[in-house]
Amino acid sequence: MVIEKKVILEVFRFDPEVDKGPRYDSFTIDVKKGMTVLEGLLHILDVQDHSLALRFACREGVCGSCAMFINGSYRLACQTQLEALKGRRVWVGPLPHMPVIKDLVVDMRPFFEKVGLVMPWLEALSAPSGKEHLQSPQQRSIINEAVDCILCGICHSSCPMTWTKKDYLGPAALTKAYRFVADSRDVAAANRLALVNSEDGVWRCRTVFNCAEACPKNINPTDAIESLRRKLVSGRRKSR
Amino acid sequence: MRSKAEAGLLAWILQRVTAVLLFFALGIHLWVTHFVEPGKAITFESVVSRMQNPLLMSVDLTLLAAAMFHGLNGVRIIALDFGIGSRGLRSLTWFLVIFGVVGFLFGVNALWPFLSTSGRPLLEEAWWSLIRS
Amino acid sequence: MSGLRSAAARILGTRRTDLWPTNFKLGMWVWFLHRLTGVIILLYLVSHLLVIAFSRSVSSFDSLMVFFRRPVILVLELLLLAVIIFHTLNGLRIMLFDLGIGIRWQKALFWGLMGAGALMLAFSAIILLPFVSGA
Amino acid sequence: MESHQVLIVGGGLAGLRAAIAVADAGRDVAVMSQVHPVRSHSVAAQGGINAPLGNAEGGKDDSWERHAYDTVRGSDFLADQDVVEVMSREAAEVIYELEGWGAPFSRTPEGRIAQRPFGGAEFPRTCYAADKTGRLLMHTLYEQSMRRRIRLYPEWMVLSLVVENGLCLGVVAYHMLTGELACLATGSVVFATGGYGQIYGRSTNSQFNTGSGMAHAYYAGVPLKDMEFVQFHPTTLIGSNILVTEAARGEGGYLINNKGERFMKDYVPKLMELGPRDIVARAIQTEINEGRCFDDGSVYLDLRHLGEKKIVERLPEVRSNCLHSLGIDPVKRPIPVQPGQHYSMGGIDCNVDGETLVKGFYAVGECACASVHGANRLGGNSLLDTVVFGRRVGRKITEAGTGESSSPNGKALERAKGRVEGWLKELFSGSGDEEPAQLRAELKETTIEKCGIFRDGAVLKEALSKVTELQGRYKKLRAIRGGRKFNHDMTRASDLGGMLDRAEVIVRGALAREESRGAHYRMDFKARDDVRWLKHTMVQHALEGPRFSYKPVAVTRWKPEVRKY
Repeated sequence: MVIEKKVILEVFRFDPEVDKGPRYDSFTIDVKKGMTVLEGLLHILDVQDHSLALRFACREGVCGSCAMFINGSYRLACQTQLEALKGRRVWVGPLPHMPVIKDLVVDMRPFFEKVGLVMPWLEALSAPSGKEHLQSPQQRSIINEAVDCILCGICHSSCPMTWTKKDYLGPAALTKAYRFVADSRDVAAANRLALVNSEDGVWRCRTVFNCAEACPKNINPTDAIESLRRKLVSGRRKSR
Repeated sequence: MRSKAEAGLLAWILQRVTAVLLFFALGIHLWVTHFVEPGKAITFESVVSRMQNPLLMSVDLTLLAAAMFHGLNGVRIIALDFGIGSRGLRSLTWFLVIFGVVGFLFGVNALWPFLSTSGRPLLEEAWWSLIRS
Repeated sequence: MSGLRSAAARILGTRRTDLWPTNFKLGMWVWFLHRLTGVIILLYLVSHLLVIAFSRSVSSFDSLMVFFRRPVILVLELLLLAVIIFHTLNGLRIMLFDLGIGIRWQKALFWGLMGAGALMLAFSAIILLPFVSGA
Repeated sequence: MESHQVLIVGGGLAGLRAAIAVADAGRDVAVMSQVHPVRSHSVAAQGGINAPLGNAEGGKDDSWERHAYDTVRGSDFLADQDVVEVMSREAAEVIYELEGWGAPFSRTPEGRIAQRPFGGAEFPRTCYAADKTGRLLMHTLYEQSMRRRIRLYPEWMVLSLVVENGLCLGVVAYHMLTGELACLATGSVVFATGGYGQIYGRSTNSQFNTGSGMAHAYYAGVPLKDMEFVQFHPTTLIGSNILVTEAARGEGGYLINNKGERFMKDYVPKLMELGPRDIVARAIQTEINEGRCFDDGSVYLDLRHLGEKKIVERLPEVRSNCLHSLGIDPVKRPIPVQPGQHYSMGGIDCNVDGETLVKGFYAVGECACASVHGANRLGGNSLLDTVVFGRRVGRKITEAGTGESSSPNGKALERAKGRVEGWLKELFSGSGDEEPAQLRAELKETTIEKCGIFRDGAVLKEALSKVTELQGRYKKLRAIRGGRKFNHDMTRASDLGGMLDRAEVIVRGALAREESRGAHYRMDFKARDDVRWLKHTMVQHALEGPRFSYKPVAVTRWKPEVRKY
């Protein structure tokens, strides 16, 4: 393989139980064609520093493990080519505003808790004659974007509202709620809407669009949240 | 629980309603004061004559009320954005409500010289009428 | 810029590189400016009421108005107008989002509205110029 | 010590489906997984899940019998036909169940679940959700597990399966986030730990698919079955070996060599690109070996004639992977592909309900081998395998009533924990100088080069001696560094031993099987030999090394015949 260039990976290192404060370690990497940041980090793990902690799994952008903060952007390390990044130094840190467990590993438990709060499952009447529920391609296309979410936590980490208010459900959980509210098969929209109808729910979105800018799957959570708001406002009018 | 949910929704709706009101009220206010006759000096008399027009007067009062709500709720939103706690939020909300009511009355008081022929502010007017009686 | 950021982070030992302003996308700036302009307008409103409240008589009001007919005040007023126009048009943008309009092209919408705002400001400046005494 | 009636190890499709079945029966169930469930490798499945629903045009005459026959024929008649029957009979039911739980399948214009053609299948019977089927099913099951409030132990890694006197007692596990070692007592343990792709070089599998579950079962005395059958996916992206789903060919993609020919006409002219995976993979490898490939050693998968609309609608993930990994847009340029390791047909020996030799220990999914896939799995059958048998295992456990009678045997578990603790101490105080990453790299190189698509007795012997050498070097590992918390060095080193032992099993099994069947192709024995080899390879752990035995194949309806396409 041809070595395209040398890159210095500046990797965030911190173990809150051991270290006084975080630091950045530099590792020089020979970048081969097509090499991703994740491959660079795995190379470090294998050869340069065996104590590096990071999450990784599928290496093809579908599992959502390797969400990181790379050169000032929220990215999946496995979908970020080192060649494509400008400059000789590449800056790799954990997802910001999430508690660090070790190095690049952050505590995702609060995030998954939020997702669990919005009744994130389909409540459907059983289909007639034990077959599938009918859903037209048009109805299916409404949730096309929302079902694509891989729960990587990037949007949650990028949203300034989650930085200052830990109780905010956040873009991922709200998108999940929308995914079911908008599903033509679902019958529990009212319950779910009630769950997100709070100052820490849909009303906290300030349309900053950090989530939409950051999402590695090009989902626009703002759109989902605004749709939920409209459903709440129009539903309120209807119930009167 | 229910009322808390409604508060978020209501605040959100009112913020938008007042925004629309402000858009028109402030537009008319600015247009009448500055744009109808550009270059013409604003005098006490010109303001009085404007205020004698009940329509324009109500525009300014709407402006005052809507701006008070929109601005103070805006302060609350900023506090939320920068992570105020729930107790802090409650005290802030009460403070803003009181500030808003007082501010509105103060504004009406300040406008009164232009509304009344006596040229005295509302509170003085009230005081004098009390003395006279 | 990333070099500068890395140096800063190294010295400060901080991981708050995400709050480095270069990482702010348009939406973040707009969000921040909307708050800033809102506060400015609110402060102006309060001072506007105070000024009116303390100029109760015909003479004091009129002399104040004469005092205000200065170029520097015009500049300040135009700045205030710019602030109001920004807040208004961005508010319009936010409410369009609420109606489901423009979420997918929020940046274009922003720049379009700001273009319109700049025209409005220029138009106002031309109209308001004679207000300055001696102009 | 925590205890649960049922512990599922592995949070992928099979694990969660089993957990849901147990929870629905009102039992206490927990799911332990090395990664959070939605990070499981099931999310990488793209193309679809087979069921004879007959929703697609041209699929009206489909039936579970045709599905079962295709599966058996695809397996080169090594599959146990009774098990295959169960799978295809229950297929439609589990699909409808998944749909009712919210699985967002793509739809036909009439609003039914959309189906597409897949390799080796007579009818278009692969239900799909664009090319994200595995992922969307995975999320659906995760959602349903949240609905049932199933207790999760995410980022807990099982380090030992505790079996005493033929009875499963629980597991010893390591919590990545804290570094703590704990034992968990259970009535029943279900392994749904997935495949061992990372033993191989050029694998489409996830980084943590080391097949550690198979290793723990193997060391606990449970036999492994048919381990020499390793599936190679015909089309993976050159270099990164990211999967390009069979759906790309199902939707009409062409395979093209450097002469610009659709070379599949020379191999399976009737099915062309939609031959079974073993045949297509061999065809591509033959083209590559004989020099009819492009400079980078790839052949082209050409989708351009499908048009942008179809690619964006049906194969968005393929497109984004090509763009991210190669910078190639399949709308405008053909995709360079090569075969890569993809699936392990073999696994923990179990029956149609996932029961194994050990009481209270079950296996399901890719790590299990009830033998529905035989010598070669058909595309779209693996997802079906996970949900059908996941459900069956869950139901079997609750029927069997295990988990209530057995009282936790704390002493045995503590002893096992002590053993694991000792083993970890050994890892941390190793005095050798062998580098685990180096050993792993050499292992992957050996397996893919010497025990890959084409096998040969002499080469397999080389592979075996290499693996034996690596096993020896593994004993002289350097000391593991760092603390216990989130220590990849430790987990990867401890995994490596199991990987080496399983590689040995695979190579030895391949060496013994002197025939060509399905994915196992011997250059020195090119024909299938039903007289000698229509049987499953069984292997059990023993101190002196793996002990091989053989077990007959269940043949019910379909007598083995020449596999013609």
